Amino acid sequence: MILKQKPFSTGLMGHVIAHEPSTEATRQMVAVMVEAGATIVEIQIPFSEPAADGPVFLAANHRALARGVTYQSSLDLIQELVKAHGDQCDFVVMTYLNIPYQRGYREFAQELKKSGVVGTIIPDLPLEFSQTYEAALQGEGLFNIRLVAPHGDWARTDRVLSGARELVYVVARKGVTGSPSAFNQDLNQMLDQVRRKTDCPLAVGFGVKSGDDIRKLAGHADYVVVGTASLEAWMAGGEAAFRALWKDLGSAARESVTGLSPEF
Amino acid sequence: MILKQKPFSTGLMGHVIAHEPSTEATRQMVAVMVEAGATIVEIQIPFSEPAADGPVFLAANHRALARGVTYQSSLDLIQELVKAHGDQCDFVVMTYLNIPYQRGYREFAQELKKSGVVGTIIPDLPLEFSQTYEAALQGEGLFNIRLVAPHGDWARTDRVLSGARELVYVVARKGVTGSPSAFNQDLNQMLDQVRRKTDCPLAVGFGVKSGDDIRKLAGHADYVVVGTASLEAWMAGGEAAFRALWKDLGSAARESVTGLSPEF
Amino acid sequence: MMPPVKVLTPDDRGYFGRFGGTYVAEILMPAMTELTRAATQVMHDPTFWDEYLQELREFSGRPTPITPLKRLSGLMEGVQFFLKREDLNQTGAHKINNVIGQGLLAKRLGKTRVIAETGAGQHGIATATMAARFGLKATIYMGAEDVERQRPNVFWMEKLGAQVVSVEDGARTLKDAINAAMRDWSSHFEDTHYLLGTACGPHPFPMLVAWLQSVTGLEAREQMMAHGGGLPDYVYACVGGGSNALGIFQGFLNDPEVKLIGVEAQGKGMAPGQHAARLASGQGTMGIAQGYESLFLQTKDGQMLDTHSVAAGLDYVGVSPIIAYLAETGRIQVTGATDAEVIAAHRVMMAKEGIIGALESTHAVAAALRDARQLMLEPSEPGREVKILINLSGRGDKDIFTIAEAFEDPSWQQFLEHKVARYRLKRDKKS
Amino acid sequence: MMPPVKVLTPDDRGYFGRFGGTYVAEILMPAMTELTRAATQVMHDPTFWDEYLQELREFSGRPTPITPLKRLSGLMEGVQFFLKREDLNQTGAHKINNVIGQGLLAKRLGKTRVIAETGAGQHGIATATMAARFGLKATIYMGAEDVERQRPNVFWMEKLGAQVVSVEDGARTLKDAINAAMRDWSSHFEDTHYLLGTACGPHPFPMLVAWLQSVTGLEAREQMMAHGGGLPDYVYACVGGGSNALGIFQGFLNDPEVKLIGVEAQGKGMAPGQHAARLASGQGTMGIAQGYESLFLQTKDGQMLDTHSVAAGLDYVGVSPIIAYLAETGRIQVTGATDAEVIAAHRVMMAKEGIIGALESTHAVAAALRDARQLMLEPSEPGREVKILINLSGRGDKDIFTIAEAFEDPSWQQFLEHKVARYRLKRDKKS
Ligand SMILES: Cc1ncc(COP(=O)(O)O)c(C=O)c1O
Ligand SMILES: Cc1ncc(COP(=O)(O)O)c(C=O)c1O
Repeated sequence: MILKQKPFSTGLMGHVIAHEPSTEATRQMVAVMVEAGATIVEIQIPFSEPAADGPVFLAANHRALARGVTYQSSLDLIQELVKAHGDQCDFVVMTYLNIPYQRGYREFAQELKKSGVVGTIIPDLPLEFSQTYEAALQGEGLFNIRLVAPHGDWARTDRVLSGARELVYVVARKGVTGSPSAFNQDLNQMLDQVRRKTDCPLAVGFGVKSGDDIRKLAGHADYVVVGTASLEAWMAGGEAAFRALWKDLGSAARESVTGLSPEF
Repeated sequence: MILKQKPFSTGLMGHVIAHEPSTEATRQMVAVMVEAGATIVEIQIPFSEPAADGPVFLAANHRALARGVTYQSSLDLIQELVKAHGDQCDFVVMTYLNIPYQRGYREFAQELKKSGVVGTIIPDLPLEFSQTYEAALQGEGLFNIRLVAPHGDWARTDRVLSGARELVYVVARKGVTGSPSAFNQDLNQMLDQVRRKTDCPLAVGFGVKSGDDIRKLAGHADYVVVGTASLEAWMAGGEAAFRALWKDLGSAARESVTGLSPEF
Repeated sequence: MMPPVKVLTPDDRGYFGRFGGTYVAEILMPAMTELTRAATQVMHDPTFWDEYLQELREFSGRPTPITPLKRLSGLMEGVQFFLKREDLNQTGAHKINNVIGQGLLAKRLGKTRVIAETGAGQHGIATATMAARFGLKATIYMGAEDVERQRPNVFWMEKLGAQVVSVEDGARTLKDAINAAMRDWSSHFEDTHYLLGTACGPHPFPMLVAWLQSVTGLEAREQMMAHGGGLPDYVYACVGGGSNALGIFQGFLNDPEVKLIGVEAQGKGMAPGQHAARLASGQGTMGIAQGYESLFLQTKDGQMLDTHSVAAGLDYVGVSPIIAYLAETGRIQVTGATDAEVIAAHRVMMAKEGIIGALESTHAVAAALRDARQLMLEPSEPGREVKILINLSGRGDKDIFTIAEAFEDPSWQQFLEHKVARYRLKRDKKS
Repeated sequence: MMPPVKVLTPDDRGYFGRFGGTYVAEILMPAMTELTRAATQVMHDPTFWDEYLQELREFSGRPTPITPLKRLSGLMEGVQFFLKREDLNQTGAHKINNVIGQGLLAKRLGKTRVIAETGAGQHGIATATMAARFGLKATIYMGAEDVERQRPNVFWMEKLGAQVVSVEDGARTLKDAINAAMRDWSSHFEDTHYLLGTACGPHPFPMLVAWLQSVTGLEAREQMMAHGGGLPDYVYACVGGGSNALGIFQGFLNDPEVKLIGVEAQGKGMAPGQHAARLASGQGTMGIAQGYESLFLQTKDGQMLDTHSVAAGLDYVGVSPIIAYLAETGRIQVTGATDAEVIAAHRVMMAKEGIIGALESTHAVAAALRDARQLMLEPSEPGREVKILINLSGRGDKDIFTIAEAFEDPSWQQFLEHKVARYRLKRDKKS
């Protein structure tokens, strides 16, 4: 196991875009997240074509690039954040495949390793094309978090899960980031079904926006990922609003049990 | 012979559009023309599609119609003018075929006869289609003035001339009314050639605008028709300019001999 | 295969029944005779027809297809609609057929320049196009009103190398453009061919244009037999001057079971000046103008009336002597469609069949839809479906300004305002 | 006859050489698999190809002709130009081929809605048209920049019943419209078919689109053999995504003596951001974006660059994996043409041949003219004339605003000002 902490109550996984809306804001956001109990922070390296992101993250990616954020400046910030919070929380990089592709998968893995990151999430990398990339990460002792989505093709999901390592990211609904999801029976049933097929903990993302959402996932999800809602809170109400949101998330998470079987 | 006066010096043939630019103007124009020595006055009954007329007459036709000039009001004015000047000068009607066509050729001829007119000029009536129309005129003792044009098809011109009566209208050049013509050797040669084929006197029209033009036609033309230049003079300088033009035309005409053979 | 010229041959004075003739100024008569001789010659020369078809095939993509309108047909019981797709021609209308034919003829006659009148601009575009391709000079006369309505076409004509003259006389529409072209021709007939765009005007134009356009009807008949399940029961075509209608009708003149319906522009209604329905209104009377004898919308005195149609190409005061003749003999019927019916039919065609027809052509669609909806149409054999073939004489891209206005499209207006603001800014910067 | 699919079949991961693949979000993978299965199935089903050809024949007027360009050929010694006339298709471009093919496929898959990206607007119009005809719902994503440049197309798409979404993200052009369409698809793949408009994007789109477009090349080869005096020596086609080029090239892939030349947009010059020449500039580098692996114009970090072309349809950052593959194998060459060369060639085509090509297609014309003028072209057999076949992928009516601006046409500007003034007056009266 690479991930430091296995959650007994629901784990919180935060999402930030490097340097967005500013470098200082990213620092503060991560600090608040960690303080509120996040044990994994996902840092997105901006890309010009963030195909899996909805309007909020799409605009943020473009703003960051327009402001001159680069791969290198993103890595530098990540390294700094790992230094600051790495004892309390794990960091993973979220980005699109073209970023590691340009770097070279090997070099990319080495650089991530050096920065202290433990894994990656690449939304536009389907299982079929992931072998070389995942091997490169593994070569450095890192892991790639595979995504599972509610498309109903369970044979495919079986294949995705069969080689999954450390954590599985379960996409809560169809579509892209940033729209609300219905955290209901159907989703929980799907989570339970996924769980029967893998030993990895399950992180649920896309549309989680409040403590209430977390409570609805209690007993089924092991981690919840809060992305768009988190950035929106900051953009709308600055640090105060952000802090309020994460307080709500944190307490809901602490009250909620995970779906991990007792023997986990 | 229907035409009253046979010219020994060059005959002057005036052109007006009924009621254009106003009824009073038409009256004054005809009076000045007769005074200057015109022995034939051509009065145009306005038509919406005056295909053989250039911009000046075209606009004048449309203005007249827009002001409410009708076939009947044109005839009324013609009758009045014949009463006033008929002892010194002959009147002919110039119009397009659709005007007599709507009236019925027979009725048209009767009405013209009643008004005192002696003949007509119909620029869109080629020889091939003129039989019924000319017969209707003839039935009332009127004549239709045939047109000859410099298209170079002499066989055709022969046919046109073979049935011509009273007067032949020789178009001075290609095109429509209102552009300048070159009154030169070529035209005079054509006139001489036409003369060899007919006993009718020859009226030359299209582009005559000054005494100088008349002098250039001396010995070849029997009548000159002054149309656009005449209306233009009125429009530009009113009665004074009009009178000056016709004074010039009149004296040039009096000085010029016709092309009629001595035995005419 | 040569088209069956016999059906539509006039007498030797250029008359079809009591309609036709050559009423032009003396100066033009030899040119008319020369043209008549040449036209008659090529009409009996199979090599000309072959050359004509080859150019149409290579340059304009003929044959144009017959499109079955499945969704439209689905709307009404017992009715099958088909379109003959003249809109798919080079330059987007049937006009190119006639233009290419007359272009070949002009070259045979050794002319180096062509002139043409245009209403909707389609004939002007087609002429400018042919002139560019054949290396002829071109001058296009267009009523000022139509220049305004069809500016995109003016733009293209100029870019194709033609001179466009905006005609400010009279009603400033098609008839005035014809007069202006005639005036030009009477000065320049020696090197210039007057390329008249429809089956009107002095003989031999009605005969020649109708003959050239018959390519549409010949194709259509063959295609209906091969793919359409047999002859249509009805053929609808809009009638401006009459050329597209005569084009398609000629395929079926010898099939008495096929009913041929011409559709005129009823504009805003039947008040004089508000429409261009010479036959359908019963208001057209015999007259002689624009070089021929036919039915015209005119006063009792013989002055031509103003006309109106949302479709510039139908907004014409006279009608082909051949149409008038066929209507008089009863071989064709003539009905009409109003501006409003046309806009509605245009909408239906776009939304149900994905086809943007010219507003002219949409008159035929509108009338066919209305007549079908009112159950006025019957199959030639009882019990069968009624097959309706509509001639889609042109496409509607050119009509974007008119249609955007008819729909009162706000984003189009904003777009134009924006463009204009940008031009102003650019100009201000320069000066 | 079925097209020779073998030539362009990718490996089972959707790669052509080292180009291709399916790089989309997990949620879409089953939809991609379903589509791949269906595409592969129809590509081996002659009845599908027949149905496809029939619809193209009936609705779009295929086959499109080959036009010999006599006057243009006359300008240069030893050169013969021919155009393949995709501009004569329904909706005025080659795009309709692919759209009708995918429309039939979507119906087989039971989809009730289609979505599409569009750049020049041609693919959007084609999609809206097909959707109207087939009774499908349609949403079209279009970069805000392109909405501005191609407003007439937007107008028609809406009138055809499609919803047009103006995409304000990124460079607000084609690539952003593709991203937006992908986003929509990932929510609605169950009832929605993503009708990608070019031979780019994730597998199976490049394979499917290229296969459908091969109808152009198959026709062209047959026509050149029958009427053009044999195979061409060169085939030129513009390359945006690559679909029209692949369409025509596929007719000649097995004729090694025929040189195949793709033409990219060199825009205002070779500075990054000023052009869209991924291959011709040497600036395109391997990347993975928009769902596939190919050459992209991007920074060293992998961020896509802005691109520019006077032709909205070529203004795209990536290139078909199949084009990249064929260029790498040397079977095709890729060159470019600048905005200025294109405007000049557009002028020549209008004035000499009477053909108003799309600015996209005119890139192919411009490059062919330039290469011929520079005597760079040789016949495959010495002593013969050089035969050059150019694919005229679309017509230029849609480009009137762009072209009027390029020519700085004052009467066009006045016309628009006048229109705007009239709209204002009308609005003021109402309020
Ligand atoms: C598309 C179209 N259809 C029809 C017409 C009417 O002419 P005609 O009756 O000669 O076919 C026009 C005239 O411009 C036209 O552009
Ligand atoms: C007329 C035309 N040609 C070419 C293209 C470029 O696309 P492709 O390279 O896929 O043919 C477009 C794209 O919109 C187009 O509209």
